[in-house]
Amino acid sequence: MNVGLEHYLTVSAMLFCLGLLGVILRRNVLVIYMSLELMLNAANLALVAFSRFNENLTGQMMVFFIITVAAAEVAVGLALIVALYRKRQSAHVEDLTSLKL
Amino acid sequence: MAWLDSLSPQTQFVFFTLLKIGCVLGLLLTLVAYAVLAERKVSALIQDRVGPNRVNLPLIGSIPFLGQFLTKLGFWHPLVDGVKSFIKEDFTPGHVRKIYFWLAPAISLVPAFLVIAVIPFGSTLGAQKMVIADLNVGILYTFGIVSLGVYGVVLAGYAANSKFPFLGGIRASAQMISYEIAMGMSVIPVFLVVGHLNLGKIIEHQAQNGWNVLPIFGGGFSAQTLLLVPCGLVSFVIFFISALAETNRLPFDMAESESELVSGYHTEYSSMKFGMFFIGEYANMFAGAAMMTTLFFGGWTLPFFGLDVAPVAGEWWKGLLHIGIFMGKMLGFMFTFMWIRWMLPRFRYDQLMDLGWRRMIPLALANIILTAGVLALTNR
Amino acid sequence: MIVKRNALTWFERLYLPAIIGGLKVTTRHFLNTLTTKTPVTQQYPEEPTRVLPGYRGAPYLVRDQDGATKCVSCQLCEFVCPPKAIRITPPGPTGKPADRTNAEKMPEEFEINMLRCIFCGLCQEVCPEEAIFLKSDFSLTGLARSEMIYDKDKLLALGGTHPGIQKWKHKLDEAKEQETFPVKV
Amino acid sequence: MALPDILFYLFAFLTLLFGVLVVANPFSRNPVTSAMFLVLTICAMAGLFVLLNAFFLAAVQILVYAGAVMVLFLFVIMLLDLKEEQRRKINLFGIVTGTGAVLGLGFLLTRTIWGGDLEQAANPRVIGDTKALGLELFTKGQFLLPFEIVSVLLLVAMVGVILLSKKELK
Repeated sequence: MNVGLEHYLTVSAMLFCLGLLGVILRRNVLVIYMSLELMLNAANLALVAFSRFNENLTGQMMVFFIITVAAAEVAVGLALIVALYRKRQSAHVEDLTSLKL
Repeated sequence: MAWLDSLSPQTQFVFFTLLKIGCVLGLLLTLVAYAVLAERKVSALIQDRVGPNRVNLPLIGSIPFLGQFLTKLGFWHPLVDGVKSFIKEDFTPGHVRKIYFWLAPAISLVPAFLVIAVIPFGSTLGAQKMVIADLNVGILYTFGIVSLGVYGVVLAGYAANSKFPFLGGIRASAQMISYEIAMGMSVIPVFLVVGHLNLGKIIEHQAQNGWNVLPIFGGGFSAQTLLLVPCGLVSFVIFFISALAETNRLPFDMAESESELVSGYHTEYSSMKFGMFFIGEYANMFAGAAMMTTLFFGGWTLPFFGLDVAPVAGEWWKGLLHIGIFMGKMLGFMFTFMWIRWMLPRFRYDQLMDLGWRRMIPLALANIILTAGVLALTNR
Repeated sequence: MIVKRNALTWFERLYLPAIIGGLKVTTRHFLNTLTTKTPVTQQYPEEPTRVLPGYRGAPYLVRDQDGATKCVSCQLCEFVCPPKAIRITPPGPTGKPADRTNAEKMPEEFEINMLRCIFCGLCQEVCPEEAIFLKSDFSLTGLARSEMIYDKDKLLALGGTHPGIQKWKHKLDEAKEQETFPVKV
Repeated sequence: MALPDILFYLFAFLTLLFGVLVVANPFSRNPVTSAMFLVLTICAMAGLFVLLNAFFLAAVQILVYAGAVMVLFLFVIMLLDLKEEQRRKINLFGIVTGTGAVLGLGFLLTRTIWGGDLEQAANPRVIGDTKALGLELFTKGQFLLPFEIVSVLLLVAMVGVILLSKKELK
């Protein structure tokens, strides 16, 4: 069977689930952040696959914008993590519980 | 050659690509070894010394005139250095992070070789284009690979698990990321002028319209050519300075500044692992020199004697000559790198960052706008 | 004194004058060395090196004009030696007397570890008998660490006869000169 | 099986393998290891992009993600000097429910993908090289405004980061 849109979408979905699993399981803020990047990348893969198999460049344009926004987002997020670390001396989500009831 | 023609086109392609990879890699490694020797000789000459002139091979050394001459030239030093690197004890300190310690030299070595893959180092030999991979996104590929080179340095600093290598790694990575931006922006005017990302197309354009750094050969003197002269020059200067910073050469060798950081990120390395860092550094220099030759100095072309067109069938000597021209330009840049090493003192770290972010990047941006303006006004 | 540092001018802050200056200097040296072939390098094993007077090489023991050991085992050099390279075994009450008449004793054993010695010359400076001198040897070799510990016989053989420079007489003269100095005014 | 299909399975396998090693590496809980495997995931994914003829995006993926974003991650990890993540009290309930939820989501997604009939061209010929993307971005007009907004967003992010990373906020 030829590799088609379904195959790419399956890979993308599995990657997305992996990222979600990382967000749920890992306790280090930075690793959680990396898992988020994984999920973004999964979305990218799906969009590129759609773009390819629908004969249309709009999906790739979306990915182009996602990558740009992701770069900005990573910069801001990492700066926030560094600021948080300076305050709490920890990058562990279980130590960051000031909003907990 | 009958058996070659009997093969299918795909098999021929694979065969020739493998052949080209083998030749380029072999030549590059030899050049790297001799670049180290050249560096030592040039340093010696600039400092009124004689440089390496000791190693004498038993049989060749006894050839009357030549043997002595080669010894005086230090011709066998790279050979002996290589052997020494291999047979020295490969010492792994107890406190390092083992996996990254082993990984870092390899990572710093590979990107430099990968960059060479898209450089057109000659016109054609027979029916073969003298480039390993003729990519459409050639320059984007190059910058992608170059940006991976940071990992070798960062991991080396992290793996060593001690202060000076760590500081060296941090410094080197910050410096390389910063100058990558300036470098990337400095080539955009070239692509605005050429209108293509393929490196082969860039060389073709330069053969017709004059070199990008100084577009005065060929093509006649139009207003556009004259207006583009400052743009090309500024582009080249920024690219050159960024290349110095990217390859961690003086005056920007903050990563391994011996007087403050022992030797930076490779303090803990010895024998062949150190050798791989060394080869990586010089291979990076060659990659930078090749990029400059291709982007700004017309690659394998020369604007005289009809050397700026690809040879027709049967003119294999011309193909070889083109490879020679490319190598000559590249080695000229290598010499300039070595020369600059003894010309300028090392920058302070804040000066380095200041130069990168507050001088180079705005200048490169202004240059892009200027070039675009010139192209728009001269109605291209 | 505080030297006032002028702010760099606009032209100087381009780094261009410095770069051009460096270019000129390096080019000049490069071409000079390449063409006239007068590098400063000394091709050491082929060209013998000329050791200048006052050079501080390896310390050796010397004999006086009669061939007698000058060292009297006072152990001042052992005491003063910064890297503790000298080890002297005194003869003790039952040991051999000195081989010259105007001294009481000579060392039973005198060792200098040339791997530790830093050629500072303090032993020569401190020796009251002018028995140890820094000679002009600078390349000491051996195949084992034990070979690099020079014993008394070896040191005496290497040091040879040295009639003495009468260091203390010179010092006395200098001292006297200084004592008379204010009177001369 | 044709070569592109083999390459697809290879790259897909690598992507997923490295992805697993990012989130649940059985050998190391070190954030640096996670970051390095994420770099490998991104590189493998660039391979998938090339198979999808998105050459420009493959290059940008490596250039931006592997070359800049992940170096920034490594930089921060090294700056914070994070130690090996200690194994704290494992919240078994959380792990079981979390994994269950993720598995459920995965099942749903896969079912949706394979169940419905997706519209797709049998012989796709679209090629995402630099020229095509550039024309799409600048000449069609529908992406010009987003492009400008994104550039402003980058500027805002830069200012924000500089402000955040100052030692004391005033």
